[in-house]
Amino acid sequence: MQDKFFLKKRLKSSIILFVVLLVTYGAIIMTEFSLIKGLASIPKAFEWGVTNFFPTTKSLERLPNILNKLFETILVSIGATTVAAIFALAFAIMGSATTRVNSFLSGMARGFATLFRNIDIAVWSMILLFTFGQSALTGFFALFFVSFGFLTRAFIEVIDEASGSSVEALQATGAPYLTTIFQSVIPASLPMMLSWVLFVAETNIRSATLIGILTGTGIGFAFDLYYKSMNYNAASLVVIVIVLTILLIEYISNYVRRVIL
Amino acid sequence: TSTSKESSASSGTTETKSKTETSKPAGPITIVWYPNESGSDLADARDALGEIVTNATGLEVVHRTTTDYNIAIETIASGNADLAFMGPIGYIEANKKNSAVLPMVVPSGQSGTVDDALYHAWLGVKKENAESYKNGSDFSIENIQGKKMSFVSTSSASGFVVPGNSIVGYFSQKEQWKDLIAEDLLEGGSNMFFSEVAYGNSHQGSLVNLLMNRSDIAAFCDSCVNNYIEHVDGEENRPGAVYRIRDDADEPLNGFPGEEFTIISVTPVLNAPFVVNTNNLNADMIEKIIVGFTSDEVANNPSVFVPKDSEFKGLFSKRADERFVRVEDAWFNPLRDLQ
Amino acid sequence: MEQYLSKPIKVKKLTKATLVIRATLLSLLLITIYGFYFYDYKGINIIEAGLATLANFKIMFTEAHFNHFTFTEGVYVATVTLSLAVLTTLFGAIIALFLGLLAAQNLSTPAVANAVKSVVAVVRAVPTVLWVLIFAIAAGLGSVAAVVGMTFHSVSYLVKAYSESFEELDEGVIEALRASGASWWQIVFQAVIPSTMSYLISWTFLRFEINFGVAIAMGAAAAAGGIGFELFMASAFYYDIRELGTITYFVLFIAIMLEVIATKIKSKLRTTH
Amino acid sequence: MKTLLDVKNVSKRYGQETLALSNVNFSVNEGEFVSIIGPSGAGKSTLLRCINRMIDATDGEIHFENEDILKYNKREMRRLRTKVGMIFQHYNLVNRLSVIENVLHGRLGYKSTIAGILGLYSEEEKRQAIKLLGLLGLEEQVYKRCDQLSGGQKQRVGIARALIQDPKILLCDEPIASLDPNASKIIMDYLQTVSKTMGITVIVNLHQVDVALNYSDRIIGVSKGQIVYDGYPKDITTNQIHSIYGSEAGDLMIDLGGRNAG
Amino acid sequence: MKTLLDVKNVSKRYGQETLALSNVNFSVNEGEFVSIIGPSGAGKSTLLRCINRMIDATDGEIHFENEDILKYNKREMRRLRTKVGMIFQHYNLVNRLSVIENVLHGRLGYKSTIAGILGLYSEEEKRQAIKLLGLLGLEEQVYKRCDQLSGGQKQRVGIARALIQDPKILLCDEPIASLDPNASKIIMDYLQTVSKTMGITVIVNLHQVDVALNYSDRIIGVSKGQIVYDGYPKDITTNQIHSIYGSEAGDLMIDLGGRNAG
Ligand SMILES: Nc1ncnc2c1ncn2[C@@H]1O[C@H](COP(=O)(O)OP(=O)(O)OP(=O)(O)O)[C@@H](O)[C@H]1O
Ligand SMILES: Nc1ncnc2c1ncn2[C@@H]1O[C@H](COP(=O)(O)OP(=O)(O)OP(=O)(O)O)[C@@H](O)[C@H]1O
Ligand SMILES: [Mg+2]
Ligand SMILES: [Mg+2]
Repeated sequence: MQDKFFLKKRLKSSIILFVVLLVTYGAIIMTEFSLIKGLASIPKAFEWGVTNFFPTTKSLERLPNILNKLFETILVSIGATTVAAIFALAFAIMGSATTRVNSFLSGMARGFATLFRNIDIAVWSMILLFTFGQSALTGFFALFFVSFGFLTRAFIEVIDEASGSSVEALQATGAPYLTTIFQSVIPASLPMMLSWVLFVAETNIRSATLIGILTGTGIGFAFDLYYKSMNYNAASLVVIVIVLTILLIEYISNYVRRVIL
Repeated sequence: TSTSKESSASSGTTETKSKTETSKPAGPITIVWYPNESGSDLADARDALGEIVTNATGLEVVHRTTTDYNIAIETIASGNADLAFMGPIGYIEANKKNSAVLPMVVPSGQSGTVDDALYHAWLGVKKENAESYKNGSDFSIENIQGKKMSFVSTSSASGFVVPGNSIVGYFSQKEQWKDLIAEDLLEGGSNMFFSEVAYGNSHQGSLVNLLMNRSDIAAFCDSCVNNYIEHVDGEENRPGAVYRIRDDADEPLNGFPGEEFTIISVTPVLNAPFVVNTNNLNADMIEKIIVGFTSDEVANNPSVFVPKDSEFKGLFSKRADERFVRVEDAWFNPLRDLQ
Repeated sequence: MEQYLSKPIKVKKLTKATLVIRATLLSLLLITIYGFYFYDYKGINIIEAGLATLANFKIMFTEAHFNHFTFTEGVYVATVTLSLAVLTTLFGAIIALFLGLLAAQNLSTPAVANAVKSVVAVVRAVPTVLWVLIFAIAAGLGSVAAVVGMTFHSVSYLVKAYSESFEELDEGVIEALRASGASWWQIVFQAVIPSTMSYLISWTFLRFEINFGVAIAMGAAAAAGGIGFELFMASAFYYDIRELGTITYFVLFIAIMLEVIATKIKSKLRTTH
Repeated sequence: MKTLLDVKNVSKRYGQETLALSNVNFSVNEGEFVSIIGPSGAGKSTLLRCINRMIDATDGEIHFENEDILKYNKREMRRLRTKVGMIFQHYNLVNRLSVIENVLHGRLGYKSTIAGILGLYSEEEKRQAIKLLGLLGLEEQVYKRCDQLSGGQKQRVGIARALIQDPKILLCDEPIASLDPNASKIIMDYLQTVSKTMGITVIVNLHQVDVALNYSDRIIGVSKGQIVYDGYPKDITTNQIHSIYGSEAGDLMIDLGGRNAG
Repeated sequence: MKTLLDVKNVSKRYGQETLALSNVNFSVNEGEFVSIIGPSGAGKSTLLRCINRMIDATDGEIHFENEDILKYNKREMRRLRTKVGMIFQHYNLVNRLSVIENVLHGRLGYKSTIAGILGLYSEEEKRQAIKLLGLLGLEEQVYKRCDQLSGGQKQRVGIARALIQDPKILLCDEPIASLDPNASKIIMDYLQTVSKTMGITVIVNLHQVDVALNYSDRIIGVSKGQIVYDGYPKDITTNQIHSIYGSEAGDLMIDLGGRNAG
């Protein structure tokens, strides 16, 4: 019995490992991937990156314009994230196993999130461009839909993690459904949720490189312009500005997390 | 000449850097394609061209397709690809990055010589608005300032660089715009040259922008939209010419049958070359490839130069004596000077 | 007790934490509202455009068709994209597991944790296409450039997700093993990973799904093939909204499969060892 | 005396294997103080949680104030729960909120959804919360976050939360397991007072047999999901206790009783 | 008798405000059975955790086998911990693993890192684990997942984990708080046996004063971070107990002692 338990456990681990290796092998065959080549390319890649991607004094002239665009981007990113978070909260509460009303609505909510997460940004670009043209709204909506899909999923995880036993206690007092949510689930998971919201805001600023192409606005558009005209010096300046912005948001986010968690 | 040299190989396509006569790839020759030519529907067309290379060198060919112009340019410049078919601006960039990248051939014009190995950058406006782009009795770009503009993409020769330069050339004569540079055209705004600037990301896309009224003026090239339009009025390929979208136009222009637009500016652009990274292939082999490309056999290959009534979806069309012709780097100087 | 009963009783005492939460929420809200004033709407009628978008959606999903590729081709290219995502996720997960341990406050030292988190933040900030471009130049076009380039983002994302899962872990469990003299690695493999397994699986599969999305675009850019080419062509060249619908169905099918597998694994984890 | 709670033929099965309760029958009068004792895993917690329908019994009927609560719809179930206070073995507090907020959660069942969402509590409720906290010796912790409390303190917050509900019946799942003797006595005394003076029925799961014997009007002994004793504390014999715990004489902690300090 | 542990002038401060221990002095001999009693928040847990350096004392010296463990480097600290078994108030098990795996965690301190990572335990260790589980009445739970156990069962797993370490000293933080009397007695008896026959020193934080008085060789009373009593159980007076708990006579659960079942 005892041997069988440990043997079985080891066997199971081995089978899982084997399946993972098999899938990996299959993927390597399908894509003709070479790990050695990949590893070997890393130093060379960094060499190329460092020698090509640096801002020059000439490119610094574009800084005011870039900062201007950064501002637009931050507005769109945060706006889309915030609105998405509000919707995502509602859907996550419907979707989470701890708080769901019934399994049908829960499945619907999860399905909706999956749908929105998996419509490619290129698809959004096309559909939205048809109707909204190259406006800030196109960017807003493209970011909104993707953020919504992602945040719903993230919030569901947070709720499941954070609020098991206290939900039970509030239910035992006879508190109505929504009250239980607002008095127990939300206070318990708010810090984690906020942390994800900040993360998505940050991601969205980075996604601005994609969005810029769609909207013709924002820092992503600047990157696209410089990148496509092979002005890597100016493009690197954009990247540096994005990196700094994201680090700043990350810093704020970490500060907030540290204080509230 | 000698095929025995093929055995004195270097490994793969990437590491060969010496220019010695003996260096040539033992493995397959890599061709990188621009996004425009990367679609799966053009796979047969790519194979047809790859076959020319195989026939000339006896080496297998690997096609690399990408959706990113920069990646294509950097790939040929860094020697990760041996051959490329790329736009003239892309070639100039690649050559600037690595002077070992040199042109081999371009598809000729109808004459079968390099003289008309050209196509044209057009600025089109909707026919109903055309009158407002007249300066006196002639069409002109005089009135385009402050309008909504659509380009193809910033790296497109006929979709941005060439028309952009002619706009800058025209307006920088004027006192108000004397400091205008091409970069100022990239973005719209109340204090910019254009009120709005859109990008079609393809020539067809730029034309769509015009037809959907997302822009007042659109830049695109004649040969790029040739399949979709028919001539209606005025002298072909001259300012004032009117074209109509064909009723049987393919996507993405199938939604606009019968719509008409007027050309207000025409600027010639050099054809796109096949280029080689001479670090990767030796002179012998390059010569063999060029000979292969410029042969009559290729000129008459209906998969390469596609006859008008053919079903085959190819890269070049055959109307008269089109063929590949040899070009030198200097041929691109006029375009290079624009930048 | 009198100190409380004399005047109206406050339920919430304003601690630093509540202040920071409120300040953050308020700033987000204000920025959002300001943004709505600021956006350049370019005279678009939102309702009209929104309805038109819906109409397009309907066309996309109800009239999806094959035009430029066949079903078998579709399956093949989707598998290629999936394979790229598998490799990226796998490499990303392995690297991120170790970095994630170093980045977790409760398993690492503050200096190391912050250093790892900062590096990872920088990596994340650089657009994916740049990583892929750089590796396309270094390694040549193909799957290597796509996978290695994408792995950077995969790692940086998973490090964040993993380290936060680790930080959520019940301190007592770590403590118990530490109290028996277990070393750091032993604690990690005997307590930390088993306890957080279901979160790790969740995040990894979520990233898998994201990687699949990224692999669509990046596989095509780096000439590694995949369904991204069809997508690129359908959207940028043919403007074929119906074919986009078909591609989206492919993508959705795979994403849902992934989610189903993840849920299966997680529910298994909940009951078995 | 009026019967408040009547449990009839109740069984509870977890999955296929575990029969946590099998055919349990008992009834509880208003104001009665009942202790449930029994070994670990006997089904004591399960039994309590069936009473306020935190889990649904697999079989049988549970009558509370003469209504079969197993037939209740959602709305009725909520009303039921406002009348049933519960104290948990593992506190189940919202750790991130302050002590007083957690206590006030006990009032949520009485509130409209909107008032509950906004956490609008009347002055009276707040005063009551503070009074209860004072009684439980937590006046200094009123605004502390619950995760900063020691185990014993947390449990007392849980008790305050249940008491503020103004319940007809209190279900306590090992309420003093994590408390020191001092606080234990205060709590048990308070529970007793509540039961005696306000007529609130109390059902307590206890591991401390001596405490159960001391405080209860009635003892219910549970073993392996079945009721094996139901009677007055004074009637219970050491043998019966041993049979509840399935142990030999001398094997129980309570056998030590009698020998005491100084 | 040899002194095993010598705590000298130890203080522990949490943050700025809380002085959890202030200037604590005591020593424990080999094989001694010491109970620490005191009200909630007195610093009992803190004191125990200083001894195996789960937390570092702010001030003072702690000598274990005549070495000042506060000076130990990481490696020495690990070696120290293999010799010090610990039992926790909240079990602290890895819920997702099986019972036997959790017990075997107690052996990790003796293993090379790699063997520990892979969970490679010897046959002997496994046999020992099963033997201990049998002793604690868990033979049927050996391969169950820990989150399927009741509170009491979980605690017993924790005790098995500490015992398998083969410790010189056992630190138990309220080991029987969640156990029923039956199991409580088994555990306490076992701890006593361990202490008596194998000469293992045992330090137990307890809330049950009567249990403490029954089992201990010595009682240490802690109040507000200070040792207020240190002596033999038989010498302690009811007044002294009250002063430890800062309570009035009659306010303590133990005052009920003596009155007992049937
Ligand atoms: N959610 C659950 N799923 C499956 N089995 C469960 C569940 N909860 C309890 N059990 C099982 O049901 C039986 C009764 O458990 P219960 O928690 O009611 O016991 P208890 O008398 O409260 O024990 P303790 O005194 O240790 O708290 C046990 O065998 C337990 O393993
Ligand atoms: N990690 C910590 N941070 C800050 N203060 C703490 C921490 N742990 C304990 N304290 C405080 O230190 C004091 C002593 O706590 P400790 O847990 O040692 O008490 P205890 O005697 O074990 O109580 P109990 O019987 O309730 O377990 C308490 O006032 C407690 O609030
Ligand atoms: Mg229980
Ligand atoms: Mg304690």
